[in-house]
Amino acid sequence: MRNKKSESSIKKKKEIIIQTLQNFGLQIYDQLWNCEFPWTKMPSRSINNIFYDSNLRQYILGDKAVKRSATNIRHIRPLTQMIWTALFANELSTQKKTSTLRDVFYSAQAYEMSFKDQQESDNIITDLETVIGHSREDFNVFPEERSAIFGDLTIEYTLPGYEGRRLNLTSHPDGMMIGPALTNAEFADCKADKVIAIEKGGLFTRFVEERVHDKFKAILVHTAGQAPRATRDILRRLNQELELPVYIFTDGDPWGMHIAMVIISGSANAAHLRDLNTPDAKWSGVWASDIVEYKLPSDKLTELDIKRLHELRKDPRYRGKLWKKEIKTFLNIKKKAEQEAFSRYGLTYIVDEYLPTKLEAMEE
Amino acid sequence: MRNKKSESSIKKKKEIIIQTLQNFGLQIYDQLWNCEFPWTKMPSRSINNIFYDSNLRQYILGDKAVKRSATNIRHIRPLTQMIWTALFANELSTQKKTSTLRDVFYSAQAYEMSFKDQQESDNIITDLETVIGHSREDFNVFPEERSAIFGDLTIEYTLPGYEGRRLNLTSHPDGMMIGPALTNAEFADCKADKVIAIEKGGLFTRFVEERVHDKFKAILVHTAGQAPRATRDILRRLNQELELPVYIFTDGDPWGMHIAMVIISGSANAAHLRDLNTPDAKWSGVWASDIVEYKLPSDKLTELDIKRLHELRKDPRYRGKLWKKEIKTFLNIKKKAEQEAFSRYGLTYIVDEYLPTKLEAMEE
Amino acid sequence: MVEVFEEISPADFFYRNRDIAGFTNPSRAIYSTIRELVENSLDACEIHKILPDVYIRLLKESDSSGEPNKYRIRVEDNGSGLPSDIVPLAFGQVLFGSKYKLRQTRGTFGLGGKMAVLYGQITTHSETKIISSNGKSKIFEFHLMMDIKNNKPEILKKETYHNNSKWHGTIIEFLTEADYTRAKAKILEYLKQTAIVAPYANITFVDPKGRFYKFDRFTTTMPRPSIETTPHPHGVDVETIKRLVGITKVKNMKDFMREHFQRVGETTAIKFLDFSKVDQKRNPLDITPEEIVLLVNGMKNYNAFLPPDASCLSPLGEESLKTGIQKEFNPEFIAVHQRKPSAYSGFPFIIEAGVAYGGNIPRTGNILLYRFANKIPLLFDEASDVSWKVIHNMVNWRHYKISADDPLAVFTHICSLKIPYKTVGKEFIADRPEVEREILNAIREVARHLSIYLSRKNFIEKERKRLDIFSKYLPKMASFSTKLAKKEKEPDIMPLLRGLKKYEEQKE
Amino acid sequence: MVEVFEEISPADFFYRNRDIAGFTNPSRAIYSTIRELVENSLDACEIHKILPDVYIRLLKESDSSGEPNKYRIRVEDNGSGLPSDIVPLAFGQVLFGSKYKLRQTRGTFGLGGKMAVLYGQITTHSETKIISSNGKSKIFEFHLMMDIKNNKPEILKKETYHNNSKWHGTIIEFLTEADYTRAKAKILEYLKQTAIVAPYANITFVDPKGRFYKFDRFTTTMPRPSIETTPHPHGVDVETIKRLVGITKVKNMKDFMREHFQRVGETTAIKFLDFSKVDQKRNPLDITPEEIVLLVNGMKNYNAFLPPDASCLSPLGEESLKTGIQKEFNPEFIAVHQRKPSAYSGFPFIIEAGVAYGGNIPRTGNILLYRFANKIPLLFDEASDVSWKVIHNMVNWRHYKISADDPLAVFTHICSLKIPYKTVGKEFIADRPEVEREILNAIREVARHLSIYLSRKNFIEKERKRLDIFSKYLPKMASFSTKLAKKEKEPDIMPLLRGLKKYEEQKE
Repeated sequence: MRNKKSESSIKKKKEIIIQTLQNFGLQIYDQLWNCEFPWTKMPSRSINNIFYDSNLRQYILGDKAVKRSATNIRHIRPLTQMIWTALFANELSTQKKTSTLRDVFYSAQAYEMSFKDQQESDNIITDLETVIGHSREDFNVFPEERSAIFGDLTIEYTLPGYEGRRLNLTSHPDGMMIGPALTNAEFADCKADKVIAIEKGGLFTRFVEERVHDKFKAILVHTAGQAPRATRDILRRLNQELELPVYIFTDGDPWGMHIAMVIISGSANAAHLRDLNTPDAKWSGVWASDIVEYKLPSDKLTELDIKRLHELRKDPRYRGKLWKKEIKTFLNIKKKAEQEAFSRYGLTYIVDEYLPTKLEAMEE
Repeated sequence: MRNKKSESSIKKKKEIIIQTLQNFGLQIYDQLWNCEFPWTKMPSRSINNIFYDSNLRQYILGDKAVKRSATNIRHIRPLTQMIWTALFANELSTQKKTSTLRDVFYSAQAYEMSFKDQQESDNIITDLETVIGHSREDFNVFPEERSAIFGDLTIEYTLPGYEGRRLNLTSHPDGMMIGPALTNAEFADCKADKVIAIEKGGLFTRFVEERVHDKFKAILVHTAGQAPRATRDILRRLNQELELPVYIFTDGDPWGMHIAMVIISGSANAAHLRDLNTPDAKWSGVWASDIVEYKLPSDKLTELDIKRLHELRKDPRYRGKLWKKEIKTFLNIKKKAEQEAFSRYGLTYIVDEYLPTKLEAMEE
Repeated sequence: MVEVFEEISPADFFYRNRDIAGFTNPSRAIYSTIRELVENSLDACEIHKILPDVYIRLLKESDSSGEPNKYRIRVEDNGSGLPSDIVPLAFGQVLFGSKYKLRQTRGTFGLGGKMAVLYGQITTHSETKIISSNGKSKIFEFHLMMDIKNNKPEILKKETYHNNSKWHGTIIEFLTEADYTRAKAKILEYLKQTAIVAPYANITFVDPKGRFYKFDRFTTTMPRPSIETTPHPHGVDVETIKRLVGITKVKNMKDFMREHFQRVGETTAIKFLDFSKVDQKRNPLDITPEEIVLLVNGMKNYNAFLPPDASCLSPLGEESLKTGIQKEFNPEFIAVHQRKPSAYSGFPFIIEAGVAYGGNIPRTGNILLYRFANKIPLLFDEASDVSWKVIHNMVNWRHYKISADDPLAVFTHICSLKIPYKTVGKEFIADRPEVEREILNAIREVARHLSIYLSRKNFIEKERKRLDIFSKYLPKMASFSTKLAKKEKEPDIMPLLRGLKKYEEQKE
Repeated sequence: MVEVFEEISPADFFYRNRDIAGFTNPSRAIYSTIRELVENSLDACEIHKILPDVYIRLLKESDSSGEPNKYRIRVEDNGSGLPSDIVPLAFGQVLFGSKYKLRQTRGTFGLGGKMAVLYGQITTHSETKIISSNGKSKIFEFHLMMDIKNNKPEILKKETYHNNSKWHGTIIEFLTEADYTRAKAKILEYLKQTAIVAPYANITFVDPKGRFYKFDRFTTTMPRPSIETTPHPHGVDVETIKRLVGITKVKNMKDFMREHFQRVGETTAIKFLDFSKVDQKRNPLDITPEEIVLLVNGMKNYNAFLPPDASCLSPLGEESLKTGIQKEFNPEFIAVHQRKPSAYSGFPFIIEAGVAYGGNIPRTGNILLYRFANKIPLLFDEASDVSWKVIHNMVNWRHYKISADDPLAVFTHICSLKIPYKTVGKEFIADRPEVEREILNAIREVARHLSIYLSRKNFIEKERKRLDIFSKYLPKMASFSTKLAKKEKEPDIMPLLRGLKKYEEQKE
């Protein structure tokens, strides 16, 4: 195993979060004790307070802050909800239990704090993320989506009942689910020298079958479309803690391109969070120029695709040369192709021909 | 481990399939050799040829057959596509490779056999299933969806490169993905005495966290909504080969109820297939009567829900007493509830209170 | 083949082309008959400032079942009555009447009453009875038929009675073919809407089944009557000048301009004649055709005339409109507005608009539109009317926080010397830019008032709710934060709740 | 307040209400002017079986830029000409003319030509010049103005010339105000469509910029001319009987019926009078008003009259219609159909319809509709016309495998003694059930022909494609099945492909 750049911080991080939540409670408590209407301040997440930081290579929130105050009739309900959510998150973390967004929605009813709908409760969770500066997975609220990982990496669980137990991630060739247990595991040993993230499940299975992990000494990560935050977190840790280069393969269209970009530079939606992106990861295909070069079966770009490309062109994250070139090529050829399109040359072509060529090119 | 009722048939089944596909090719070949326009016959899948078989406790196809003949201008293209698909499936099975529906769509292009769209290629796959009487997973065409399993069951892989390797399914507490590798694995050892299938991922994680597998000696299966066919196959095998009773927990609404029913009695769409259903599995909740008894947070039934309930009432699979009673209760109370609704009594209530009560009742 | 040429009388022309005047079939004909007679009656009262009492009765005459059938129509009013020498011509000769002046009246073609009589006669071949008195010593009764071919009344009988009670008014009665069953809904709607714009009138209708429909007077205030006026130079053509030259008594063109046109005084007359290059000293009698053309062109292009004088018009008035709406809909809120006079092509006009909310106004998913022109309700072809265009395409109702789902009715009234109807059927107003703009502004004004009303109503509702919210959430904040901060004792929130009302007042 | 009553002349009435006849503004007026004059010209030729040559010229007179402006209009035809004593009245007196007979003509109101002259006069105050000859020895030239107030022509000048060339026809020329820029598109469309229904006419239009628009004669076959006729009993009212009684020369009611009505012979007259309880021996001169009503009621309710005689009508004829469509659209396919005569309210009518596909007909996403009535194109208010209703709501085009995306035009022509126009503007046909049914059947008939054509066209296309398909897929079947069956040698498919054509023929 390579030397870890830093000691994994799973345990320490959890302690900090519990304390931060409690401090938030204390702030409100003190205000009430002083006969003040409770209030809190947090960075504004409105569009005009989201900036691209080219050093961090991700979106960040600017200096504008919003004050949520119980003097304001429209704030009092969400502020109360936020305090309750903090309480709930604090209990989850203390008891080392996990929960889903849906669970949060229902749990509130026990406190006569019913959310109007899932949207409302999801928003409050995001508020809480902003206030304490950590993502909801850090206080054990996970989404339903699960992606998967496979490769020669041994992890050490921190989960109650599994503490200290280790597992090599080639154990199950269907791939290992990235859920709360894996997210909260430490990296114990790693024989791989790179990470390949793949958008589509079918291709992930193909890569496992074709032993890409072996032939290319790669850890394979299935993002299942837009990568969930837990998966983005794992990718970052693989890159930062284990110093593995990360290559991302997506469909050859603006949406696939953006899946890669969100892994690399994060999303505007998560501008209030850090350490979710992997700035050094590389988008390795399917490029617009691949469609031309490999004569891939393709579909015409839709109106929506083209609109999206024009948006991306203006996006500060897309300033790099590669991105600009590929957007231009998309707009020129007006075509898109899926990863599976390589199947027209046979099922193994993508592994036998395309992947090595690409990896070679990327490593130059 | 309990005695297996029958020797697992994974390997034997694969051989049969390869032979069946080849025979289909031979039939066409012989017809052409005799200067006949090629044709084939298969059971009709039209709605008036689908019957409920109360012995098999599943839908089956009746005696009506359709003939697909190259003399018919509208048949010639699909018949050619079907022959090609058979060839493709045969190659997959021989080479022990897997593929997705999307891959099939693209692979055809190499043979100048482009499908109009995904729908067309999916239909041809279903035709092929009907002709050879096996589901597409049996000839290694898997869908994208993946569900998961967790519990004290040791499997033995048959996958090339993993042959003979064993894995205990409690290895990874996020759950083990049910993909081609697990589907094609033999059951080697089992300490559990029951199976609990769960619709929602959040609840599956909760059950793992709360050690339901341990406390109740259960194998937990996450169906991820409507269970994929590979998952239904695993459930059936757990029930038939290992003689484990299967309990199914879903949302308390007509759709959840039907998730359970499809596991138990199969779907009309798969009337051309056998051995996908688990007739002895039991739907254990959330029942309409649970909503009343546990005072669960609930939503009003929508128009669509009510329409669906009236449809189910006429469905021959729903003749059983429990089903009739619950459908009636739904229509009376006009409410539905999700599995997560128990969270209103705290996150562990469902495991501490609801589940034991239910299992006890079911075992009586 | 030889063509035969002939002259036909105006009565004959309209007899052949009765569709023009709305006498297309027995259903439309009975509607038009009632409408024309009621409008004549209302005009006959209003011009003389008499509060109108109008009585309409329809009796089925033949007992054959089914429609169409023969009906006896009778309309009575308490108007000024007609001079006895005028009666036969007024009802028996087409293109004879009092509506050919430059004056705001309900009818514009002066044709309707005669067409009703004509239609009755050609379908039943029976006479028309007219009783009339001006309130002086005598009552005259005429029995007439029309000589259509020669456009002349034939007097079959004439009686004179003593007028002991000093009754004044006109009664008309005749047989006509009608399809009342099909026309009924439109007739009742017409009377209802007429009652809205004439809340100072009593209107009674007895239908063939003996049912009474009464629309009672709600106010005794009447709009000012309209006044006959001289033309504005902008609305003048060659023919008009030619006729004025023929009748004028003045001796020079300057006086000619001052005498026969509105808004032309000494100075304007001089400046204008200069502009038109017509000698102001010239005798009108000597004027040449070329000079007439010069004058007309001048009138079109000279921009310094004052706009047409609207004092001759008789708008409803905001009070009357409000009363009419109140009476028929008893709404929760009404706003009405009368625009300042405006003009198109030399004709002055005034737009009045109203909006009513709630009460008996149903929620239909559409804004109800009631259109009136010179106090006549317009019932047909709504979607072709300029008001419909304004309401559906020009007013941004969201701006006023009003939606089509609200129980809302909009009323528009245009009065003018000449209503810009698009067709002869008098059913919808053309979208002249000047008229459109005024309607738009009028509706915006009343919509603004409604918007203010609805906002205030909302505000009170909201205030009630806000205190509830504080009382609900502050205790929870206290409880949750205590637990989260791992404290024992909850903070006391009563001081905050007590201070709330005052605090809020300061904030307002 | 004193009301002043007065009589006005018909000319005065139409002067005040010129909107009725389509003279609303300078743009609409020039369109109406050209249309009315062209229609008069065509009528003047056709009634006398002369192949029409019509020449229209419009010159801008004043040189001021912008619109409206003064234009000189001139229309020449080679028709029968007018008698010299008739000319002044025919162009200078409203309600005088030859169109008041029971006969199919283009105009129905006999008003249009005079309104054109009247509008020119009131906007420019200048005279109208008419030159006319019946082809005999003399040509007459009149210079006229209208005395609108008295509805009389004023003859300013009259000249007589020798007609050496035996020219016959009429020329009319006058100044009028117009907005040609805005009217241009409609005028050209009108002329184009007129050319469709009159392919036997030469029509030439010289516009103010000197551009020639020529619509050349395509055939010398003319439709049969219309014939004057007597009324059918079903279309008769009290006034008609009254007038006939006044002019009849016969001495008893049986002869009265036979003489003055179509479809009434000896037997029918006797049976009908019996039915109506009117004595057949009675002298028409003695007949009472009550008996007239009995007669009219009888005529409405007596069911044994033969349907109205349509031999008086002048339909286009299928050949003419086809020629007209061919000429203007040069389509890939045309079907035309003339229905058997039918009748509404005692008036006979004939529906003709056509459908054209491809060629110069554009794909607009909508079926193009061309409507004609008594050989006049109808250009306005298409969506209110019964043909529009039939095409959009009643014909199930899918049944004919025709879609709105096809390059398709439908043509409908109604000819009748009385066209059931809904309005005076002569722009759209009312949806009388009898007319609607005939139009529906006519369109269905031509749609059926088109459908057969398209099916055949499709069939040939399909046959070509099917062989392609076999040639594409059979080799693949051979190749795949060989591989799948793990054989070496592919089966030979040539025998199958060779046999294919024969096999398919058997299957048909």
